[in-house]
Amino acid sequence: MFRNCAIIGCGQTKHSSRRRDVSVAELVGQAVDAALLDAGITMKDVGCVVSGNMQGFGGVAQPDLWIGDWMGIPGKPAIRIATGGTTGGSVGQGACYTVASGMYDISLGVAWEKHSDSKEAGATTGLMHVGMGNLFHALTYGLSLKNLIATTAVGAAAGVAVYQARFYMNRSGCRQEHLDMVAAKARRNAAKNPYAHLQWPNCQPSDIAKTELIAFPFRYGHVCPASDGASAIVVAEEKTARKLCKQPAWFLGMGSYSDEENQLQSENYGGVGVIDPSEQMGCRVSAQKAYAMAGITDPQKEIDLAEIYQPFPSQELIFSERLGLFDDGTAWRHMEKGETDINGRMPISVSGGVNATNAIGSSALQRILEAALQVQGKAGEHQVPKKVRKAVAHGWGGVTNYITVTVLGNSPR
Amino acid sequence: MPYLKDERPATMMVEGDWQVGAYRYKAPRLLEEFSAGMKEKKIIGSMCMGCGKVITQPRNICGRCHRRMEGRRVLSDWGTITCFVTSPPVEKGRYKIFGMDPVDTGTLKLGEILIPVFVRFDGSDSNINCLLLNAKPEEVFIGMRVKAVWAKELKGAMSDLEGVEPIREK
Amino acid sequence: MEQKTGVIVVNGLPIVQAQFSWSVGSQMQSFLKALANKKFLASKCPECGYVYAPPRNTCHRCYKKMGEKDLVELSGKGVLLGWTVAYVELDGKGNFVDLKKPKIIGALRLDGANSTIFMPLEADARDLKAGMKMALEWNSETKGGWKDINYFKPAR
Amino acid sequence: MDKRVAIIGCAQSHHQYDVQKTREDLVFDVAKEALANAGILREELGTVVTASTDFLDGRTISNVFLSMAVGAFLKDESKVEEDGATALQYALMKLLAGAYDVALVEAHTVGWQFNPHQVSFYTIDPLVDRQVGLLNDISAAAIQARIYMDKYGVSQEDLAAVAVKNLSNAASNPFASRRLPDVSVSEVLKSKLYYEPLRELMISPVTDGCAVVILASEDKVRKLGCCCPVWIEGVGNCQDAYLRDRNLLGMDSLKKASASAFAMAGIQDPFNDLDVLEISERYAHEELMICEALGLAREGRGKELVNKGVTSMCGELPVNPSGGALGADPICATGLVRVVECVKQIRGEADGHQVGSVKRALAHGQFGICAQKNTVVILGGE
Repeated sequence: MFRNCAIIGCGQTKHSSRRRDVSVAELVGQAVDAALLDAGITMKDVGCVVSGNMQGFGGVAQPDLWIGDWMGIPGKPAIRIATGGTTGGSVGQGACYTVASGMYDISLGVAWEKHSDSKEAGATTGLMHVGMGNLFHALTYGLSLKNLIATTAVGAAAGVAVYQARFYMNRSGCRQEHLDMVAAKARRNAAKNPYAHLQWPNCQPSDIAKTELIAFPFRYGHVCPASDGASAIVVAEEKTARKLCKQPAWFLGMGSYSDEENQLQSENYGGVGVIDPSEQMGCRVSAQKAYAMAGITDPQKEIDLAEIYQPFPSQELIFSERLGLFDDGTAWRHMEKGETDINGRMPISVSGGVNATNAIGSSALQRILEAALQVQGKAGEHQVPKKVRKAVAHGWGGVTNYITVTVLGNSPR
Repeated sequence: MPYLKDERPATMMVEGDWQVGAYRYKAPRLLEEFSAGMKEKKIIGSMCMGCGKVITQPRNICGRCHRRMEGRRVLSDWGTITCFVTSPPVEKGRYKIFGMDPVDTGTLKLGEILIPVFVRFDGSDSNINCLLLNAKPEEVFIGMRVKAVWAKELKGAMSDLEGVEPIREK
Repeated sequence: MEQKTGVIVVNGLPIVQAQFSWSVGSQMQSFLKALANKKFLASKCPECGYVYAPPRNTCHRCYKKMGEKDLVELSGKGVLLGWTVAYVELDGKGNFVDLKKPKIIGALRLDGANSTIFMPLEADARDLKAGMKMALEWNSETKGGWKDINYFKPAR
Repeated sequence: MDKRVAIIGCAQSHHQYDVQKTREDLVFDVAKEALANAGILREELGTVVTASTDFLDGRTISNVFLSMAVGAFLKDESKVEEDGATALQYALMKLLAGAYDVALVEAHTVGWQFNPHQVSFYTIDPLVDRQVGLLNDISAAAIQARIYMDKYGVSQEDLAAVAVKNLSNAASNPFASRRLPDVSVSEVLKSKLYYEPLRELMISPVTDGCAVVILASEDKVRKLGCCCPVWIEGVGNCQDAYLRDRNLLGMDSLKKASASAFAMAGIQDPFNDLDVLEISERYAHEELMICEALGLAREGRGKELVNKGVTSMCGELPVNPSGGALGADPICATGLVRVVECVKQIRGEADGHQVGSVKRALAHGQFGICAQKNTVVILGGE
């Protein structure tokens, strides 16, 4: 890349299911404030603002036009990036590109979601709206209601993830109890992260196993919540970063590749050529690109920590393999041995991850932010004991076909 | 850690809506072809003349080759299960769609166990999501051979393909 | 096999709509509640003195925070900056509907405020002039919500 | 800029309302054409940036089912919810950062799906203006027009003259949607009144359309041996405060955006340094305000440019020879269509509306109510 840039400030809000105390604009303002404070700069120093969320969930189109005032946008260049679940990841990378291009010296990346603004639980209409056109189309050609329920409602919140989990379990030999373990780990870790949503100190797999079954293999205890929250990062070029920050988290590599739709549907209810939604070719390619940029040849040895976008526990296992952290089909064995725990060999999602806190638009930015905190050694109670030299942050979205992979390090390339 | 303990009591709310249902869309005639094929118990897929992939329901564009999928193929109505999910017994209020409860409308029976499956019909490179019928949850496995179950009265609609059932030796 | 060309139109189901309820935050809550007492609140930036009507918690110029203590009350009188006579309006479903009686939408700057508000006007459009004094007309019953403000009319 | 980036290929659809194509086909055809225009295959692409919005497209994650159509299978892909010109800027930044060397920028809007003016209502402050329920982009623009006209003594006829110029220019542009060769000022003033003083022909028509531009870094341009690259000499982008706290009389954000673009391109005197301008004027009065903000005329004197014919097709400095946004306005694509038109002018390929030899052109894109966000792109020939 042209010039080095680094994260010098991180800010996030407390996440919970209903942040009724603030309007969405004020929520965003809180995260931005915290990030500026952390970076030790004022709004005047910021050159460019990159922001994003999922507009259908909050019911405001192009919210940056209105909320811009709370992000310090007036009179500044601004870009709004929205790519579904990966929005946050794309925003983080966008903030990096604006600085790396040489156009601006300090950029602010902001992402947020306020699910509770929607009257439906989890903003259902906004979510279903992804395939609404397809659905209306299929209904005119006699899609039976029973089949519709089979395809959409059985999975409910789980959607395609339940099939994806099934594919993964079939090819790797992972069992339902391993999903319980991952979910319990996420809740446990979240208890150490004051900003996280679903906190459950000392949660054990047996606690998760007691929750009701949604559709095998998923239980209610496996599912991510719908949170309100915002996060923001400050990205600066090399000289500024060194001046302002003792230990910046340097951007080493980035990739965000899109695969063919993985969710059985393409535009206008067509089919797709992906048999196995747990294949995730996009993630492999993104990781390749990001590692090549970062000069990483053996991710298993060189990566110290991963923040994975895992709304469902199976995805932590799938994507840790796809990011090259474990061999194909072995992630659950390593997890079983405790290697992905907070004090393990390859700590994964020590913040609790998306499984514990899911403000969709901001979730992927939070992965970058949490990885940066670990690299900077500022994570507090959930800081991993070992030194973090290189960390990878992952984002996942679209109809399970968009991936962002960002590699951060404690020294520039 | 600013703004961590700064939570204040809930404030009031103002309301608004978004008329999602007022949108309209344009679609190609592919699904029309597909459902018309159902009348003759044919499952139609589209084929890319570049890479030879056959996809059903037919789609318009092959992303791999970046070209239109101009070929058409009729697939076998036998196939293989590539993935399945078993639901817990159906309860009231569990699967609400557009505010309607399918148990009340008679679409689903109380206590029924649904087994949605991914089926790869022979000759295609894609899955179709449908229900597995006439089978017990414990006997399903990935790789199971199944055949299509057609409605008694074919209407030329997507509902003509009611689901799939295991192929049993007589 | 015959391939069909052309497109078909897929209409949405009119019953489907997304509904929202936005939390207003504390500054806006004070504003809405004060409407019940026929008070129009604003907030003044402690740094640059910019006055926001309705109030809010962040200044867009100097990025300072404002709180309860920065609330100020305005008189409800203001100056007309510009206006338009609406002959159509949107029906919420994307159609423009012709109005039988045209509406006037005014951009006003309340006395003591720096921001602009956009409110309905009751006046003869031919009499309107930029810079004219306007006054708020409250609804007969005020409950603490946007409906409390009926319209603005030329001040005598 | 240390590195240089050029536009090596571009294409646009025939913009019209209710185009008989699906959204997927619309995008696919234009992307295919642009790749052919650049003379490269999809495999050469490094990154893809698309521009559309969920509310306009009627789908959450509006780009998700289009990734295949635009050619982004296993490519770096992201969507900006902005005008196409801003998407171009984002792609440019990715190239300047050295992460990729070829980028495809796509922007589209299918206005037929849902009234974009209704969508503009959904963009306003939900706690205040949406509750009052009066504003949308046209009514806000009408108030702005009124303030502008009152302050500078601009008449309805002056606005109509802008519409006449652009709509008759559009008649010679086969891609435009509202093409009225012999329209007169009185006809414009007789068209349906929406929000006084804005009438139907002073408001951009709702259009379905798509535009695609392909960018390449300098090394790649040489390697590919492109015959007529058009270089991006400068870009600027700026967003203003929300409507309530903005100076409606001037376009402050455009002034800032153009200042940074001019500085980047080394332009001191835009009137003499530029050969043609393509701007996104959603309403007739905006063309006057934009010309003033760009420094082509003193404040309030924009009408003279039109009345004296300076900005006409064969004037000293043609503005919108393609008809501009009044000719066709596929919201997200409008800014990118302006870029495409500039490229055509520089290449000398603008059939019917070529303005003579063009060395340097300016394309402008806007987004939000009353042009809240502005992007300026300066393009130059070899």
